[in-house]
Amino acid sequence: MFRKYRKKSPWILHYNAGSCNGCDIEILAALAPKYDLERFGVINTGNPKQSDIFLVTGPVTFRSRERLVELYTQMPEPKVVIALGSCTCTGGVFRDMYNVEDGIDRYIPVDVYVPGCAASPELLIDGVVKALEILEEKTKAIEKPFRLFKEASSENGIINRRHSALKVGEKDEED
Amino acid sequence: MIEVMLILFAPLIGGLMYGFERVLRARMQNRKGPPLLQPFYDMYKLLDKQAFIINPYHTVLGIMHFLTLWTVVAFMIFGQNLLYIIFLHLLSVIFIILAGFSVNSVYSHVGANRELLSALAYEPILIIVAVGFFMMHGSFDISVIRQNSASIVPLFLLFLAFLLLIPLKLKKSPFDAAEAHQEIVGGVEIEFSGVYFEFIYIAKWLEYVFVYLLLVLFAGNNAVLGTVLFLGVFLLVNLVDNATARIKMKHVIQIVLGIALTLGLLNLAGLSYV
Amino acid sequence: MYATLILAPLLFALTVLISPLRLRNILSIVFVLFLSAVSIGMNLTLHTPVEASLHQLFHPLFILLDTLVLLYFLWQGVVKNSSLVMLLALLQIVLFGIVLSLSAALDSNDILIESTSTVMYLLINIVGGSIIVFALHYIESEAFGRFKKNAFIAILFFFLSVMNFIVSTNNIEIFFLLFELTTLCSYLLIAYRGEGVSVENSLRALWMNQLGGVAILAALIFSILHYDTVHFDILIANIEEVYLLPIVLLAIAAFVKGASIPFDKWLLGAMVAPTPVSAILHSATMVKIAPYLMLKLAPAMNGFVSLSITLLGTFVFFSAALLALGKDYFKEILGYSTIALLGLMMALAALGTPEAIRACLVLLIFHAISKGLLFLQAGILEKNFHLKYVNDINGLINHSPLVVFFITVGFASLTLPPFGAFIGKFMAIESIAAEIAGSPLYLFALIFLALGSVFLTLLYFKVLTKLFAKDMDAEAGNASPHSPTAYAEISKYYTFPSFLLLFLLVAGIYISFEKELLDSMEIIVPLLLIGLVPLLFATLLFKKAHRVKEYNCGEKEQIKLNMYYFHMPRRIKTYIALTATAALVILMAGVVL
Amino acid sequence: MSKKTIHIPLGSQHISLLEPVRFKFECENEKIVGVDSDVGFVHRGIERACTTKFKFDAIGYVVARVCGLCAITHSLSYTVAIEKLLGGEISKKAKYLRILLLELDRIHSHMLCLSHTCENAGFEAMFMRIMGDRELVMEIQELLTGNRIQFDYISIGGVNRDLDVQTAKKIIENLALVKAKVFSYIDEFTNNWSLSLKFKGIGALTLEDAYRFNAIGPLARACGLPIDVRNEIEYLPFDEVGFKMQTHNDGDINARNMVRLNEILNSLEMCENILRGLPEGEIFTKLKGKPKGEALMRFEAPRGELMYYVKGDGSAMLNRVRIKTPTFACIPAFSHIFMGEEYADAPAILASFDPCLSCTAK
Amino acid sequence: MKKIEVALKSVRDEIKSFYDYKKWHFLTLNGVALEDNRMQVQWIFSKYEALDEVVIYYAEIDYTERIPSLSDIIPSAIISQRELVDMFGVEVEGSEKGLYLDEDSMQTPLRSCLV
Amino acid sequence: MLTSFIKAFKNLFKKPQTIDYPATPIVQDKGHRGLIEYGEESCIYCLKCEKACPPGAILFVPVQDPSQNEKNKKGLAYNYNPYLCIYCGECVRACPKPDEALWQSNKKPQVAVKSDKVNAEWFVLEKLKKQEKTK
Ligand code: SF4
Ligand code: SF4
Ligand code: SF4
Ligand code: SF4
Ligand code: SF4
Ligand code: SF4
Ligand code: SF4
Ligand code: SF4
Repeated sequence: MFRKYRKKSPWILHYNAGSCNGCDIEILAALAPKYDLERFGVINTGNPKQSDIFLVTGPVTFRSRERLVELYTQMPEPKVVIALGSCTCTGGVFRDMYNVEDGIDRYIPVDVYVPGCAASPELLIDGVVKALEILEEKTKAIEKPFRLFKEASSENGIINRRHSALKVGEKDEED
Repeated sequence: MIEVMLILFAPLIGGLMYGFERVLRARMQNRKGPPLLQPFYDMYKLLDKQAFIINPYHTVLGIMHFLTLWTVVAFMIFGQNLLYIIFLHLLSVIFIILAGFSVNSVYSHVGANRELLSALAYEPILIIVAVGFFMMHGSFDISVIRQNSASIVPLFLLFLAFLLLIPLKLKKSPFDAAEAHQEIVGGVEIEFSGVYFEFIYIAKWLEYVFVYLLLVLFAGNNAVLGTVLFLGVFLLVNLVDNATARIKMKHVIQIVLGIALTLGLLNLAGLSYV
Repeated sequence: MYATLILAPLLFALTVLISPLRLRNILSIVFVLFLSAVSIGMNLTLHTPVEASLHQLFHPLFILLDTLVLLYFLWQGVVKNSSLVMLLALLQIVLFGIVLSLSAALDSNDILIESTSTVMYLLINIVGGSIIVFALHYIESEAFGRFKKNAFIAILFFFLSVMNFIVSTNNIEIFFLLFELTTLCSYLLIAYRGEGVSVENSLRALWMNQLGGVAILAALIFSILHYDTVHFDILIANIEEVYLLPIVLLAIAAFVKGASIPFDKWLLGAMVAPTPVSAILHSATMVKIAPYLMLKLAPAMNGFVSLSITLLGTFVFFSAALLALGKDYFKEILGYSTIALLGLMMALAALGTPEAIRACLVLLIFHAISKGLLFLQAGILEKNFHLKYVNDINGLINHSPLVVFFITVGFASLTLPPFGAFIGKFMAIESIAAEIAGSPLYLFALIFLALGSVFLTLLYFKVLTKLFAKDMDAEAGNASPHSPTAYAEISKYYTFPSFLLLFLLVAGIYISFEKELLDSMEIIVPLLLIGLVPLLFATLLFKKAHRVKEYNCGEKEQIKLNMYYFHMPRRIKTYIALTATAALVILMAGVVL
Repeated sequence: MSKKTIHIPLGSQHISLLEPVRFKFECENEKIVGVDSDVGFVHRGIERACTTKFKFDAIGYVVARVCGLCAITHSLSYTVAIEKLLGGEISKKAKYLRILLLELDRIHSHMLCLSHTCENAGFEAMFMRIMGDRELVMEIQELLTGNRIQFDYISIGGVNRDLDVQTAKKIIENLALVKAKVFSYIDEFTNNWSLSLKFKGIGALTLEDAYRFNAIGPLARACGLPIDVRNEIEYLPFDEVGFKMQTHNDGDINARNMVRLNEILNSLEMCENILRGLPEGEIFTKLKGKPKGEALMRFEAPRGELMYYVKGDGSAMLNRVRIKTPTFACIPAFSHIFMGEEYADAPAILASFDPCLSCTAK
Repeated sequence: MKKIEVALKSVRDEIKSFYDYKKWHFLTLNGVALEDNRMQVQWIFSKYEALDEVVIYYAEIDYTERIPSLSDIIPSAIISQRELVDMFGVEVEGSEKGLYLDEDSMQTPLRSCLV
Repeated sequence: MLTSFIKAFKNLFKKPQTIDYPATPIVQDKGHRGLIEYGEESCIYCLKCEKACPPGAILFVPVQDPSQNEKNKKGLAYNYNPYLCIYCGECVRACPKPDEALWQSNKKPQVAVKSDKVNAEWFVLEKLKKQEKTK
């Protein structure tokens, strides 16, 4: 019944999974007066629990993998994922580097790929508009990320490191 | 009958105000802004979301916050005892604060703490405002206040004190530290989602209705003055919102309690001499 | 009938002393019920005021008792090596001697039971009684001899008797005796364990209360000298605007008993003392003598005295609330909030308008019930969970929903509509607001009241929130040996009195209906909100919802949480005490001049 | 009495952060008494890829993606280092154009930083205002290079595009507009009461500490430490075009903002001078050969000194590319500044450092 | 650019006597992989307010050698030391691993034998 | 504070800065660096662009029925991935026949959806390429 209102009120969660900032700045620029994303009802909530669109930038570095998945699972359905920028879609210039994962779609299902390096606000708006179409079609069935990690364990040093990364899920067979 | 209708539609009126405010703010920032009905789109969308909860207490307390706030507004419309309403309002704030504390989330805690502190800043002032009305009209009953003529002139300092509260209550710059999106991501509301966030979201609209209903009390039975007050203050609050940064809770308390309390005291003291 | 209330507990105290455990428990419960019934009966049927005279024979007996008590204090002072106690005891003996040497002409009845007294009966017997029931079980878990345990219960009953008497008497001499007897009781109770802290605190309680005794004796002397009477009613009826000294001295005695700042130390000492029961008793019932006395004196106060006591009372309300914010120890928090509310009650009593007196009475009743309830829970926390500090009570709801429920209701009933204490506070604001037109100085009272009540609310909910917070320790599996990880069963002896008090609270709501203290809608709606709606939602909606973890910036690591704390520098404490003392001095000076 | 500290995390995902970095503040109430940080979220392995995956002539485009904000400084430093190894001189016009873009980039980056600091201080209107005005700069950058962010303007031997008359006119126009705006910001930053509560005296670093922690860029200049690579290198004619060192003495957020604002003004002036005195000549000189030997090149990025160390052995693949980025050098100073501040100020303080974790971790 | 070779043992003393923190700015610690499991460690300094004055202290070491920490002389060296530990897998006093690399990342990515 | 205050008020009566994209499309400057376009007929299959491209967004892989271009001796087909391309223009600079075989247009790329498999299909091509190289 309320399906058609979904696309009028997309709230955004932004996560930077290791990008060069280029696209992130463009997100800010898109929120700024010239492009004014709020015209579409977009609010940058910064809170996964109240967001509909997961705007990811960056090719997924090793350390950001589990955060990516964690944030994704904290978002209520229906949700869409936008991969913003070439490096998010496919790894871009970082493709094949040893500490990146060649695009976020190896971890979570991506609905919209926005190319560009950096993706301009114009393309970002295109992406959001596309995402809204998809959002309207979505069911509330739960979408799972492709891979998960074990609980992080913490140490008291300056840097807390993840000790073990356990990969599970369908993608593993391919590797 | 009209009253009942008003009560039922109070959230919608609040929603419209909120929507209008968003447009206004966008225009003040030189951008186009969302449609006027944006808050309602958000509302419908939230209804359609999958429901996540952290734990039942948290959610129930959130719902109770909303219900209590609605009751507060209802009592205001019915013209009940102002002092009672202020305490009932405190109750609603307490519910949301409890909700904030009932989850194991830092931002929620920090937000709830700040909410508590801001309650500390505005409750005494609200009580003093109520006493001001009492001294003017000899009664705490809103219906009586509404029947009498405008009291903004004798209560002018209190009115100014109340103006200070509005941004605090509606979480607007410079007193929006309790929500502080860039610091604590919305504070107490952070852990609500989906339908349950809806309650918090609409409660925000009700807060608008509550505050502005209090405001027009200063106009008494003068409807024109009431409208002018409402529009003027609405604009003023938004302009200030757009001209200031968020200040820290410490300063909020110092400023609000310091200035508003002094103003209120002066006014009451003046009244008692007259 | 009043005689029953006074004599029966006295006799029963003796019985308890020698009866075996089982019998003692059963008897005690039955007897508490009996006392409660009598007090309710009196409240409902008695046509106040009732006047009566005691037999001439009693007077020598009282004098003897007085002397004994004072000598006992002196002895304790010597034995415990406390010069302060000694000095004060000597002073009292001298003053008492002077009193005995004087004789008053105007005579009235020794017993005068007013409506306030019947209200106090209810409090003393029902709330005090429930505390005794609680104590029955509590004392069993201590490592003392049979006799000492029984003696404990006996003292409690003795205390009831004294309390019942004190609110029935009209004779200031007898009042002095009873006042000293309550002092004695609290001294014994606080010192009961005999450890270092206990003794220290008990001595402090002793000398501070002795100050009150001195004040009463002084009042007595002035009263006899100037008004030629030892009776409250005559004193009050004949009071002259220019000679209020006895009244003010009595008020000071009330401040002492009510542990108002600057006399707050002794009550807090009672909180820290290792016998929670005494804390409960002190805080829930004994200190109520203060507002009671104030109510009695109210008609005699003139503008200046009533204004300054109101200001002082509200100041105490405000500053005790502020001080409580900085505390971490659960009972201390409760203690401070008791001090605060007593200050308010006294302020209201001193205000003296019918409205204010009504507010004071309402507060008196419901504060006692709520605080009784809360203190019982504090006792349970200490006994069952070994928890003392609010910072440690994280997530108690998972361990004992019942205790959490009681604590919640206790706090809620102190602050929220539709409960009695809330109504009291509400009426307090109304009545003080009404006074401002007369004198703008009441403005300060109003501000203190407004700020204080917000502080208190802040305080209560600061504590409450802890109960609901998730228990991280339990989850992480590294629970300390003391914090129980599972649902804890709590003895019926503990919960029974709590239920009783809870029942009273609810009954209180009914009464506020009857007396139309608030609009009926104003009562029903919050009740519905608090009671029904959440249940509805909880049962209907949450089964379908998904459970997720809290947002933590995408990290999975657990985060350490704690309450805000409010650091109160010593300075503030000193300032507050100084201000209060200064106010008292000004009050005295004003009256003398 | 139990311990009273709270842990407040900031990141890795947080609305006030554009990049993943994690701070864990140990707070007493909201006062920060301890800081833990994790800056390794953006590590992609660029240094290694530069020696294994890319030939030396493609690396200019790769290192630009170390960071989107001072992409131009990265590719410039790298390119100049390679040019040094290859030998040969590039034309003066190309050098001027390089400075032009460098300074344009500084302007937009500083504006972004200022607006982000305002946003994190809860001043949304100011954020919108600066971001709105920043579009003027973005526009001319796009005209000049064909892209809004990653300019890819510099190649080994010169620059990729020439500057035509129309573009030059447009640039002058827009810069004049920007100049007026900057003055209005200076007014706002000095006179707005709420901003001064938020910025003055907050997040201060002393001159002594700036020296001790080797702080650089606006962070150091705001404490009065005159360090600016534009002052320390000969390669580009910064003096000719009117470079002036901007410093301030307070070391707090406000001082950093003021330094940035003054630098924008200075950069605007430099741009004007460049456009007025642009020499004639080729924009591209073909350089032959393969890099051999070691070279070290430093440039002043918007956030401070950026250093490239390049080592080649005469083949198309380099032996070592070492990138020392501005934020990386400032991290020890950052943690130091947070101590004793309130958590409420943390996002604004963080934004006022203008950190770039993407280059820190590479 | 001036290069000065030092022995690993004496590097602390050399730099301590050289480094005047009001005159010299510590740029960074750099590692360059050489042949045969060897590497060059460079401590790079530049002079404040001087034209192109860069001094590099360097030492050639085996991967197995333990590099002394300079963080007491130069507090900001901590982070570049940690980076060196991560990227070359060498040992620097008091610096732990894990600044950038996770357990399942490639270890020692900048050693030459991997190139 | 007052200046902001007044500015905000004045802005109320100004036309907002917002351009109403997508309702009014944005016209790109002709110098804008957009999609890379390829002219099959003019290509001489020197593969310079493939080698120059930093992320490897251009791949020439062997196919069954290659185009009729006589220079295409190995039977390769041009593949371009706009989702991998970083729009640097290096390929065009490398190409011996810029503007005919390879040029950078000012067209903006399209956004893709899940079914386009932008990443997965490219993995296949890359695998093919690797096989061919090792051969
Ligand atoms: S993919 Fe590109 S545009 Fe998207 S976040 Fe990463 S760097 Fe930014
Ligand atoms: S797509 Fe390009 S500009 Fe955007 S984040 Fe990735 S590398 Fe940076
Ligand atoms: S400081 Fe600047 S570069 Fe860094 S995240 Fe913020 S806006 Fe981006
Ligand atoms: S600090 Fe580094 S990553 Fe950040 S903008 Fe400068 S060069 Fe780029
Ligand atoms: S592969 Fe690793 S272990 Fe082997 S020589 Fe190289 S660095 Fe050492
Ligand atoms: S043009 Fe150059 S690259 Fe192309 S086939 Fe001829 S020689 Fe080879
Ligand atoms: S523009 Fe750059 S990234 Fe795109 S295909 Fe050409 S060389 Fe490759
Ligand atoms: S460089 Fe040009 S000619 Fe050569 S293969 Fe590529 S597109 Fe064809």
